[in-house]
Amino acid sequence: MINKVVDGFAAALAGMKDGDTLLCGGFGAVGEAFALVEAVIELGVRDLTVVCNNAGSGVVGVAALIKAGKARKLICSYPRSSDPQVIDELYARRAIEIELVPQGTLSERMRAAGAGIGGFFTRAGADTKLADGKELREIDGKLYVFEKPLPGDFALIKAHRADRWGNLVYRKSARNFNPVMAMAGKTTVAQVDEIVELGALDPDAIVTPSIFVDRVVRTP
Amino acid sequence: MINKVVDGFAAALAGMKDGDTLLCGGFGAVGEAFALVEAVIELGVRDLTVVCNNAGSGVVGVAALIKAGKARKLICSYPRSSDPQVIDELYARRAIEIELVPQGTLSERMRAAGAGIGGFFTRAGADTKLADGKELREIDGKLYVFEKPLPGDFALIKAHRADRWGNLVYRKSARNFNPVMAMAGKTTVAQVDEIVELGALDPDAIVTPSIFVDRVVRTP
Amino acid sequence: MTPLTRKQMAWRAAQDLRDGQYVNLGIGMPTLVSDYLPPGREIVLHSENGILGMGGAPKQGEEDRDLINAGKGLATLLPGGSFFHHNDSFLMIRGGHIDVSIMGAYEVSATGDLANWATDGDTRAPGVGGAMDLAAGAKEVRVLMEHNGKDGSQRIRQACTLPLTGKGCVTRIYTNLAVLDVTRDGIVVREMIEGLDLDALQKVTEPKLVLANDWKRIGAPVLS
Amino acid sequence: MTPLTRKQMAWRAAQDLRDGQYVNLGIGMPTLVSDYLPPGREIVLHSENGILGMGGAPKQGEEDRDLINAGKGLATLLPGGSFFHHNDSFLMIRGGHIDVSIMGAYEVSATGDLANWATDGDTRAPGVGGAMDLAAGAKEVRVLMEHNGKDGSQRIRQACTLPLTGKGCVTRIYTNLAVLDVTRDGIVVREMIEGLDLDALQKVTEPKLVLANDWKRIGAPVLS
Repeated sequence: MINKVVDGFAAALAGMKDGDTLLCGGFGAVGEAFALVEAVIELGVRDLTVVCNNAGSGVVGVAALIKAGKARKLICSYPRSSDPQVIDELYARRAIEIELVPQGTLSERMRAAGAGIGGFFTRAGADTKLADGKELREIDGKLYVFEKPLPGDFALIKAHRADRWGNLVYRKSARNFNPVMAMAGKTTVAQVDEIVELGALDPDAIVTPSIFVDRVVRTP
Repeated sequence: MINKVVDGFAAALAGMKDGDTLLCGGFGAVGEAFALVEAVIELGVRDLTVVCNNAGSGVVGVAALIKAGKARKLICSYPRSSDPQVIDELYARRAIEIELVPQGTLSERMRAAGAGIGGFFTRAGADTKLADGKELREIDGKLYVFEKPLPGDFALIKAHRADRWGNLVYRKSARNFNPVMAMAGKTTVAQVDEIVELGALDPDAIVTPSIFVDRVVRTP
Repeated sequence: MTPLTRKQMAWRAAQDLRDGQYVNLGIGMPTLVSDYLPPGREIVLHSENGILGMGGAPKQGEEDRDLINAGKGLATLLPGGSFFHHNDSFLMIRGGHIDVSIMGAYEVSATGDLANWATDGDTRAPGVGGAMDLAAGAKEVRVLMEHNGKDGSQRIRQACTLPLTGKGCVTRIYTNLAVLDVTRDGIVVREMIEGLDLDALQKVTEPKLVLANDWKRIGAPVLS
Repeated sequence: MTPLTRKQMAWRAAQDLRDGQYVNLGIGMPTLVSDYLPPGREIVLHSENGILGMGGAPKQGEEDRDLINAGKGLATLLPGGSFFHHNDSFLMIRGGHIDVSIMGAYEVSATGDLANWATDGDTRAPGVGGAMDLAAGAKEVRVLMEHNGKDGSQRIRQACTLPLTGKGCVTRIYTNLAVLDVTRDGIVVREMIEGLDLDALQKVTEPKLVLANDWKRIGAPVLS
């Protein structure tokens, strides 16, 4: 019998190790798996690479993880969300490396990792210094930049409801990066508000099919 | 006021011209916009390129369009679906050109067109004669083939329900290629079973957001 | 001569949006555009975080923490709206499905280059967000910005001095003084505020301006 | 010595599927595997046309024309199943999310090359379907095929003679005579049918076979 629901965050994060890349869902403070991400701090792993659109708000979730010194590098598009106190402080003393990626490219690179795509050409940023050192190609008279897949060792995502197979649905704009990160994580862990009976989710309306999800943990 | 619902197939297909590329949804006989595709025959346009996973079954829909001699070329993955009498006959006398594409690559090429991606590397087919003449690249020790976007002048798709903005939902496996073709069509026309009030579709469960749809026509 | 207020600038940009267009509004001043959409037109607002058909701020008591706009403020959804994931959202942007993108800017060049993500000497971590995707993918990019910097510096430049967001993408600029189009013939002045003439506008604008034959005054209402 | 029937071959392939695996069954004989999934294991079947958790054929009166399998036959959905579009379906395939792909084949080489889409002298339009995506992307590719052609020709070859579907992708072959693994040390015989010995199997197999130390007899039940 398939039962991806695990009991507690230690089981949810089992196997995480130093140097891992974590894909952390959320846009601003919406759709972030705060409790799950904060549980990483307790594991004692370090030198993490954190992929997250923002750099966390205030001192919770991703911001707490970064503040705790667990991340060596941040890959993001906009580390200037509301209340970016943690990242500003770390960046000012160059205590963290930041790789800045256009938001659509960030998402597309993760999708490529999940989709078995070896790389792709995008126009976004091709004319800019974010393309420095990258392969450029003119296609149909327009300049494109080559971007590579961005896989994660773990995807730590937030969803609204799950069943024991790991099918997920989201609420409104809390969906954001979570489905694409689910595709790109070697191990995908979903923190959810509610666990429902198998068959209770409408099969036509499931957003993340179970195949992308390895573990489900309930928000405490 | 936005009202993408048009009255009749002539209005649904307005602007189609000789030499156009048509993306026709469906897998086998499921999720194909039979009536809409057959209405193309009446327009008198010719030298069409038809993109369709199969080559139609029996003598309806895409098969009827091909049988009527309107298509110069077929881009497909499997022109051997149940009852491929039409394509077999035309192919035997070399009356139609066939470009064979791995099924996932067919879908991904259309997505690239809809997504502003200039091209991508896939492993599928890289080791085979379907990669003849195409750019190959070794990435992380594996061989990939470069594939280009495949846009359509028209996407002729089938959905279950629509609203006047053009939001779409599908039924079960009738979804198949339709959402990705909706993304890749310069003009996307959806034949639907039912038109519902704006706001009646659950915004969390809409599969094709209205932005991808230009015209909606009801199945007669 | 009274320059337009931020609200009047947003109002002016809103007047050009047509019924049925899909429009992305950047964070900051462009967000105000949603307050002045002309009545009778259905304009579908796209938010990069996975929303089409976004409405304004919620009434008190109807706030939903899971429904925010790109600036992270609380938002609402109109009937006909939909939610989707980030990848589909940027597919829409990159793939040319957004009719109009309205963004703020630090600088715009005479050829429509856009610089709106990095300034000199900023010590904070740089942020680019979705600006480069919008610059590359929206059918039209329009800029909404003060004509000059607070120190009087030029912001419409012969060539941008700040790091680019995209090349040759801006088609129209709304400032507190004028409405200007970026054309093959240079920067064309379409509208100016009451009391301003071309000479005065040229003095605060680096590239050579061309006055449109049918130029007119901006008739912005008083907005509080 | 009685070769396995098609149903027995499908049964044998089914026994290796583990609880919780995501499995894609190709059209033709592999489809039969779904009839013999071991009880007590939840095995999630993926169908390329956008289904996870596919069940068997519907009972009379419960047919739904919008619910078909990859072979275009009517199908059902299990609780926990989901529908998605073709692009996500092949993202799953190419992206390494499918644990096991079971396909038919014309030929498999000693190094695991697969040829299963084009034959010599076929006058019909060629079709490849999703075979190349599966060959490239599934975590494991297993082949289910008759050990020899109807004319006695070799199908497990030193090198494939027919156009390839993918290189070095096949890990296990189920035939009507044996279960064979493709390894770095060559083709290893894991199981043989009752009454067959290595010499007899080698006679109908081109590459040099290696007999596993722990090889055993295939104990397939009688299936009607």
